[in-house]
Amino acid sequence: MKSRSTLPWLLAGLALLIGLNLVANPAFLKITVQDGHLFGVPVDILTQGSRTMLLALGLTLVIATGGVDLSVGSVVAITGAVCALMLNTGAGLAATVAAAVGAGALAGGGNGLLVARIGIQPIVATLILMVAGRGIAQLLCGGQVLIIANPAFEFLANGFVLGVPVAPLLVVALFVGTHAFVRRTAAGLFIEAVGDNETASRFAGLAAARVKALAYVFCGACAGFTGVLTAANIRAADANRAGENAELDAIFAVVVGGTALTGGRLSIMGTFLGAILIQTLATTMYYRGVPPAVAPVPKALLILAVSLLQSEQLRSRVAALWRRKEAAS
Amino acid sequence: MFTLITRQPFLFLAAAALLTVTGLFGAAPKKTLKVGFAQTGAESAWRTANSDSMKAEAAKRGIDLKFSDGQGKQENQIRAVRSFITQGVDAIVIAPIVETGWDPVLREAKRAKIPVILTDRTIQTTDASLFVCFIGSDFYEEGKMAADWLAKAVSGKGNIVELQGTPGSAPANERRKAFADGLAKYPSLKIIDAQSGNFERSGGKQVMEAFLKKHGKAINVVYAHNDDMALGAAQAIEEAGLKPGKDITLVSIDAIGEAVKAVAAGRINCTVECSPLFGPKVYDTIAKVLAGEKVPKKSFNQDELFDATNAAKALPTRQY
Amino acid sequence: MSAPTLLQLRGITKRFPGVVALSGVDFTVQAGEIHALLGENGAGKSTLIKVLTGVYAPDAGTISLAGTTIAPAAPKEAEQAGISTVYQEVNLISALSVAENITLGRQPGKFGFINGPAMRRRARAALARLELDCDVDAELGSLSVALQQMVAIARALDLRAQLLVLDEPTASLDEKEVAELFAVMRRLRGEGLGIVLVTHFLDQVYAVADRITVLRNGQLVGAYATAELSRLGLVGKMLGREVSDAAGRVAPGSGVEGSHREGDAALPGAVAAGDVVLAARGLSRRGAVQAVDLELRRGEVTGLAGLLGSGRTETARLLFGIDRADGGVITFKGAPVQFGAPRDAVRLGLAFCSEDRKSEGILPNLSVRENLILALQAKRGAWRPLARAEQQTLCAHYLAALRIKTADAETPIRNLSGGNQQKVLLARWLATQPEVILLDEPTRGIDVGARAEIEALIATLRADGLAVLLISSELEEIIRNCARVLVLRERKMAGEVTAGPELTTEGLMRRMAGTHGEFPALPAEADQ
Amino acid sequence: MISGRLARHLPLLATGGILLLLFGAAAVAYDGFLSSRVIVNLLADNAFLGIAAVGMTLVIFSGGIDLSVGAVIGFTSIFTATLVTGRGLHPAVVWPLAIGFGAGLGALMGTLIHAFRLPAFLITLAGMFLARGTAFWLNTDSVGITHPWYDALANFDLALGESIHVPAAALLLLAVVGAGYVVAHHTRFGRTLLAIGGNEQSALLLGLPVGRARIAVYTLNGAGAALAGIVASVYTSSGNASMGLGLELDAIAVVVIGGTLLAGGRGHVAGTLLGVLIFGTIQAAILFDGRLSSWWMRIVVGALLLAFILLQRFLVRGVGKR
Repeated sequence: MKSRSTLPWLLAGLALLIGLNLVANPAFLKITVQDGHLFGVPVDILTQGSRTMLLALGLTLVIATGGVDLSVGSVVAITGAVCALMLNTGAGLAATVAAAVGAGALAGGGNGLLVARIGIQPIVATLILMVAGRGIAQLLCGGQVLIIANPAFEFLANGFVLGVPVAPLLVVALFVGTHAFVRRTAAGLFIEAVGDNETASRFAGLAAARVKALAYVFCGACAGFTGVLTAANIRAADANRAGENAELDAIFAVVVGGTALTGGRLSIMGTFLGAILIQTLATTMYYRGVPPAVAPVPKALLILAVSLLQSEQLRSRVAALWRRKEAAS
Repeated sequence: MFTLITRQPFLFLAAAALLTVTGLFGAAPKKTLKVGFAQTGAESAWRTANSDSMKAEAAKRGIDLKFSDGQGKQENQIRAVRSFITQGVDAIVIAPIVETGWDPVLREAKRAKIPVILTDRTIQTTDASLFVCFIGSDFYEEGKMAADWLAKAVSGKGNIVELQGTPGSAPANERRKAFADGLAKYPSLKIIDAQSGNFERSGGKQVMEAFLKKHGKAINVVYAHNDDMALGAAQAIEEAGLKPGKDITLVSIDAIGEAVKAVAAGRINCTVECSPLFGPKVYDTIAKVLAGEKVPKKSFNQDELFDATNAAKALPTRQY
Repeated sequence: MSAPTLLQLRGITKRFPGVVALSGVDFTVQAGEIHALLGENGAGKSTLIKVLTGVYAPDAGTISLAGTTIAPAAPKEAEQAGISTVYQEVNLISALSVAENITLGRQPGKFGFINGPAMRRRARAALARLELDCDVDAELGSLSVALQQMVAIARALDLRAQLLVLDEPTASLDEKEVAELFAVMRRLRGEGLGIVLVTHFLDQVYAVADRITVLRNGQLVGAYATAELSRLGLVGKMLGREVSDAAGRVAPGSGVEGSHREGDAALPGAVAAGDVVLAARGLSRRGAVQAVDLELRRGEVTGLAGLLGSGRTETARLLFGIDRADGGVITFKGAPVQFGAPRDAVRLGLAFCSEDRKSEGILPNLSVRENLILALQAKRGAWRPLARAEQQTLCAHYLAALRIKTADAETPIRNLSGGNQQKVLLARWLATQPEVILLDEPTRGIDVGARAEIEALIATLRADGLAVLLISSELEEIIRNCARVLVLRERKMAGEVTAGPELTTEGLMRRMAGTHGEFPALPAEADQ
Repeated sequence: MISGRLARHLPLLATGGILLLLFGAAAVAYDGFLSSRVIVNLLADNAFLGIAAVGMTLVIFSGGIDLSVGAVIGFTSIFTATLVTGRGLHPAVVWPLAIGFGAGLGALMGTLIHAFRLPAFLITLAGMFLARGTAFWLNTDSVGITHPWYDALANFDLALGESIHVPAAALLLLAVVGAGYVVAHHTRFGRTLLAIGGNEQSALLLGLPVGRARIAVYTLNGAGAALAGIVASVYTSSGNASMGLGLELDAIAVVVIGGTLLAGGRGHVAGTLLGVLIFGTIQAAILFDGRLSSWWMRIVVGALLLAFILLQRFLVRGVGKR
C-alpha cells in the first residue's frame, strides 16, 4: 500500500520555493533581533499567514466532513464589526473576544443547520451567508470603517511576547490544541467517518448530523477569531474589505495540505504547511516583483500542480510508464 | 405527484411572505422630484460619506431619491440606470465605476430626455452631449496633487515604492496613472517597486514589510493609493525600526480621520482628499438644469490637501 | 441440440493484480436457448459477463458471435454487435423518462438530435414486446422497482439483440413478476434469441433454463443440459465436491461441517431459549411493514425469511431506529423503548449489520482498525477515546478470532475482499459487546469459505448468549442456523416456524409464496 | 391521473408560479413595474448572466461545477476590446477567436477533470485564477470599443408594436436558452449529461460516451462563457478585465433556483431561465424601491435566496417521497 500522505510533496514544494528565493536573496531565511523583536522574512510569513491559517484550520474540519464553507470571509467582517462595537462601548477585552468568537460560532451554526439538518448542498447553503453576511457587517458598521483604539486588543495581532509575535503564537497554539483535540479524543475519527461514508457512520451509532453541524460551528468560531485578529491587526473594523476572498485562500490551503475536498481525510499539520506554502508564494511574488495584476496566475499553476500530484490516476499512469521503461531497458 | 399538490398551500404561503417582503417597501410618493443615483458601491468610508451626503440632502429637499448600490460592478450600474429610465425619473446621477462602456445606456437616457449628471469621475465618450455635466473630484486629480506635493517636498529626488489598490479598480488605475504622469516632469523621482495591497491595511503592511526587506534603506518615499494602506505601511516601517514621516516620506489619498490625525502627528506626511459631500452641489445643479439654465460642463468639488501645515487645524471639523 | 451456435468464447483468461479471475474459460450459447451461468461468488461469472460485454478486455481468448470474431472494447460496441445486457447492480437513470431510458445512447434522430415521437414509438414497441403497458413519458424513478427492471429489459431488447444477458434479473421481482419475466424469456427464446441467465436461485434455473454452465474459481467446470443434471449434482459441481448428505440440512454453501456443529447438542433448537431481550408488537410503518410481531431471545438465532421486498430489511431498520415506526411498540428487556436514531439502539446494546455493505457498512478509505472500533467508539462518545494500545489489542484479537485476511490493521478496508470486509463489520459490532445483533444478509456476495466462518461465528454468538436475528434470502442458510423462523410476505407476518420437521425450504417457501401447493414443483430431492 | 409528461414538469411549473407571484407582488407595490419595458429589461440586463447560466446548467447536469465562467467573461471582454480597439481587428475575426479561447480553456479543464479524476471545484478554481490573471495582464484599465458593428448592435432592437423594443442582447439570451434547451433535452449529448450526473457508473455500463461528454460539456460551457463575455462587451461597448467578478456564484444560484439539482442528474434548462428572471425581478424590485441601503440590498438578496432554496428543498423532498 502506497502512502497517501501528501506531506512529503508539500515539504518538497515549500523547499523548492524557499530555495528559489534563497538563490535570489541569500538573506531570505535570516532572522535577526531588532528592538528586542524577532525580525526577518520567515517571521513575516508566519505573522501575515496567521489569519489564513486560522480560517483554514476551521475549514479543515468542515472539508473533512465532505463540506465546504464559503461564508468565512463574510464572518470575518461581521465579527470584526462586533469587536469594534463592543470595544467602542467600553466592553472588556475578554468579553469582546468571546462575543466575536460566539458570533462566528452562531453563524457557523446557521450553516450547519442548513447543511446537516435540512440537507442543502454546502456550496449553496454557505453562499447565502457569504452574500448576506457582508451586508450584515456593513449594517453593523453603518458602512464606516470603525477605528479601534485599544492597545490590549491590538496586542493580540501586533504584539510580541519575549520578542516573538503574538498572533502566530496564538494560531500555532490553536493548531496544536485542535490537533490534540481531534487525535486525543475520538473527534477526528468521527469527522473522518462522517466524511467518508455518512450513512455507514450513522448506522454505526454516530450522530452524523451533529458531527457535521459541529464542524461548521467550529469553522465559524475560527472565522470569528480570525475576525478579531484582522480587526486588531489594522486597529479597525472594515466591513467592506475584511476577509474579502479569504475563503478561497483558506480552502486552497486545506486542499493543498492533503484534506480531500471529497471528505474523509483530515490533516491539521498539512493545513498548517499548506497555509505557509500559500503565504510564502505571496511573499515570493512581492520579492520577485510579480506585477499585482498577474498574481493569480502562479496561484492557478500551484493549484494545478498540487491537484495533479494528488491524482491517483496520474500517479498510476506515471508508474506504468516507468515500469514500461524499465522493462524495455 | 400528489405530495406536490398537497404542497401547494406551502407555495402560496411562501408567495405571501414574498409579497410582504416586497410590500414592506410600499409605494413611492408622487409628484415630487425624482432622482436616480447609481452609486458605485460601499467599498470605503469615503464612499459611504458620499452616499450619506446624497441621501441626507435629498431628504432635506424633499426629493425622492432612488438609490442604487452597484456593488463595484459596472453591469449593476447600467442595470440601475436603465431601471431609472423605465421609472421615468427627472434626472439621473451616476458615479461611474469605470470610464468606458456608458455610451449605449446614456443614449437611451438621452432618447428618454432625462438629463444625466456624472459625479466623482468623468467618462470617455465620443459624444459629449450624452451627459449634461460632470462634477468631480476625480481620482486622477488626486494622484496629480499627490505627485506635485511630493516633488516639492523632496525637491524632485528620491526612490518611491507604490502601494497600489485592488488591480483593475478605477481608483487604483487612476491614482497610478495620474501619479506616474505627475512624476514625468521629475526624472530623478523614480518608482522602484509597486505591489497591490488591495486597499487593505493588512495588505499595505504586508507589502511594505516585503519592500523594506527587499530594498532596505533605498526607499525614500511611499505612495499609497489610500490611507488604509499608508497606515499599514507606517506600522511596518515602525516595526522595522524606522520612523515613518521622517526616514521615509509617506504620501497617500482619501484623508480619512485617522490619516489626518497621523499627518498631524507626523507619521504620514500628506494625504489628499476630494470632499465626498456632493449632495448640495449635485441637487443645485439638477434644479438649474431642469429650470433650463446653463451649467458649466465641468466643475470640481472642493479639493483639499492635508500636510503638516494644516492637518492639526482641520482635525476638529472633519466629518468622517 | 441442433440449433446453430450463437456465441462462442474460447480460452478466456482475465487477470487482475494478484488474482486470476478467469483462466482459459470456454462458453457456448446457442440461438434459441436459455443458458444459465452458475457458480458461487467469486467463481468468475461477473468477470465473464464483463468480458463478454466489453467492460473488460480479456488477457487471452476469443469471442465469436454468430460465426464472426468480435472484440468489444466498450459496452456500446458489444451492444452494436448484438450483445445486450441487463446488469443486476445497475439502475437506469431515474430522472429520465421511460422512453429516454429505453433508448438512451441510441435515441432515434439525426445529427445527435432526438426525434421525440419516434423515440416514444420505439419505446412503446419495446414495452409491447414484453406485453407491458406503461406511460413512456413517466419519470423512471416514479415506477416500482419491478417495472424499472422490465424497462431495463425492454431497453436491452430495443436493440436487435441476438444475445441477451440477464444478470440476476429476478432479485427484485415478486413471484408473479418472475413468472411474467419467464414467460417473456420463453417467448424471446422462441424468436431465436440466445439468453444468458445469471442467478442464484436454483429453482429458477430448473424452471426456465435449457442448459447450464458452471464456473468455479475462475475455471470452467462444465456445461450441461438442465434435464440431465440433478440439483444435487449441480450444487456439487458449484461447490467442487460431491454432496452426499441427503438430510437436506447441509445444502449449498455449507462447507462448514464440524466447524460450528460440535455434535447434535449445538443444533438449532437444542439450546433452551432464554429470556426475551428485544420484542416488537404490531410494528408498522407506511410503505414498509404492517403489524410485525417478533421476539428475540437470549441464546437463540431467530430467522427472518421472505422474498425481496417482503419487509425483511425494513423490519430490521425499524428495530434499529434507522426509520421511525408509525405504530407498534418495541420493548427491550420488557421496557418499552423508542429509538430516534441508530445511536440510541447502539447505546442499549443492539447491533445491525446492513445488507448493503458498500454504502451502509464500510468506510472505504479508513483503515481496518478505524472501521473496527467505530461502533464501540461511537458508543463511548468522543470524550472517552480508546487508547491506541487498546485499539490494537482489539484489532489483533478480532483479526485472529475471525481470521480476517489483511496485510495489517492500517490497510484501508476497501483493499479487503468482500468476505473480509464483512468480518470486519461483524467485529465492529462484536467489539461493542451487544446483547442483540441483527444480521441482514451477512453472507451475501462473499465466498464459500468466509460464509462458513460467518455461520460458525453466528453459532458462537448464540452460545455466548446473544439474541441474533438472521435475515437471509438463502433459505438453507436460515434453516441451518435458526431455531425459529419468522416469515414475511408482502410486508406482513406470514407465519412462524420452529425448528423441527416443519422447518424445510419447501415449508418456508410455501409461506413466503402464500400459496400452499401452487408453488412450482421442487426438484426430486425434497427436504425430507 | 396526471400524465407522466406533466408530472415531470410540475417542479418547473411551480418555479414559474413563484416567478409570477413575485412579479405580481412587485407590480402591486411599485407603480410602473408592470410594463413591457421592465420585462424586456429583465432579459436584456441579465443577458450575459443568463447565457453563462445556461452553460453552467449543462455542467451541473453532469454533476460538475465550473467556477471559471466569471473570469472567462472578464478575459473575453478585455481580449475583444484589446484586439478591436488596440489592434484595429474586425469583430468578425476577434469574436470567433475569443470563443475559441473560452472553449480551449474549458476543454483543458474538462480533460484534466476527466482524465485524472480531479475535483471540478479545484480545477475550475485554477481556471478562474488563470483567466482573471491573464485578463488583468492584458490591461487593468477598461478599454472602450468603437466599431460600426458594436454601434449597430447597441442600437439594434426588434420593434414589436409601438412600445416594445427588444434589444439584441435579450434576443440572443432567448436564442441561447432555446439552443440550450434543445441541446439538453433533445439531443443524445444532453441526455447523456443527465445520465452521467444521475449515475456515472450506470452511464458507463449503458455504453454512453462518458469521457467525451464530460470534456465536451466543459468545452461548451467555456465557449458559452466567452459568448457571454462578448455580450458583456457589447452591452457596455467596452472591455474590462474585472467584468463578471463573482458572476459564477450568481450563475450557480440561478441554476439552483431554477430547480436543477447541484448534485447533478436532474434539472431543466427552462428552469434556469426562470431562475434568471427571478433573480432579475428581485434586483429590479430593489431598484424600483430605491430606498434600500447598500447593506440591506445584500441582506435581502441573501434572505430571498434562502427562501427559494428552502422552498425548493421541500418540493424536492415531496417528489422524492413518492
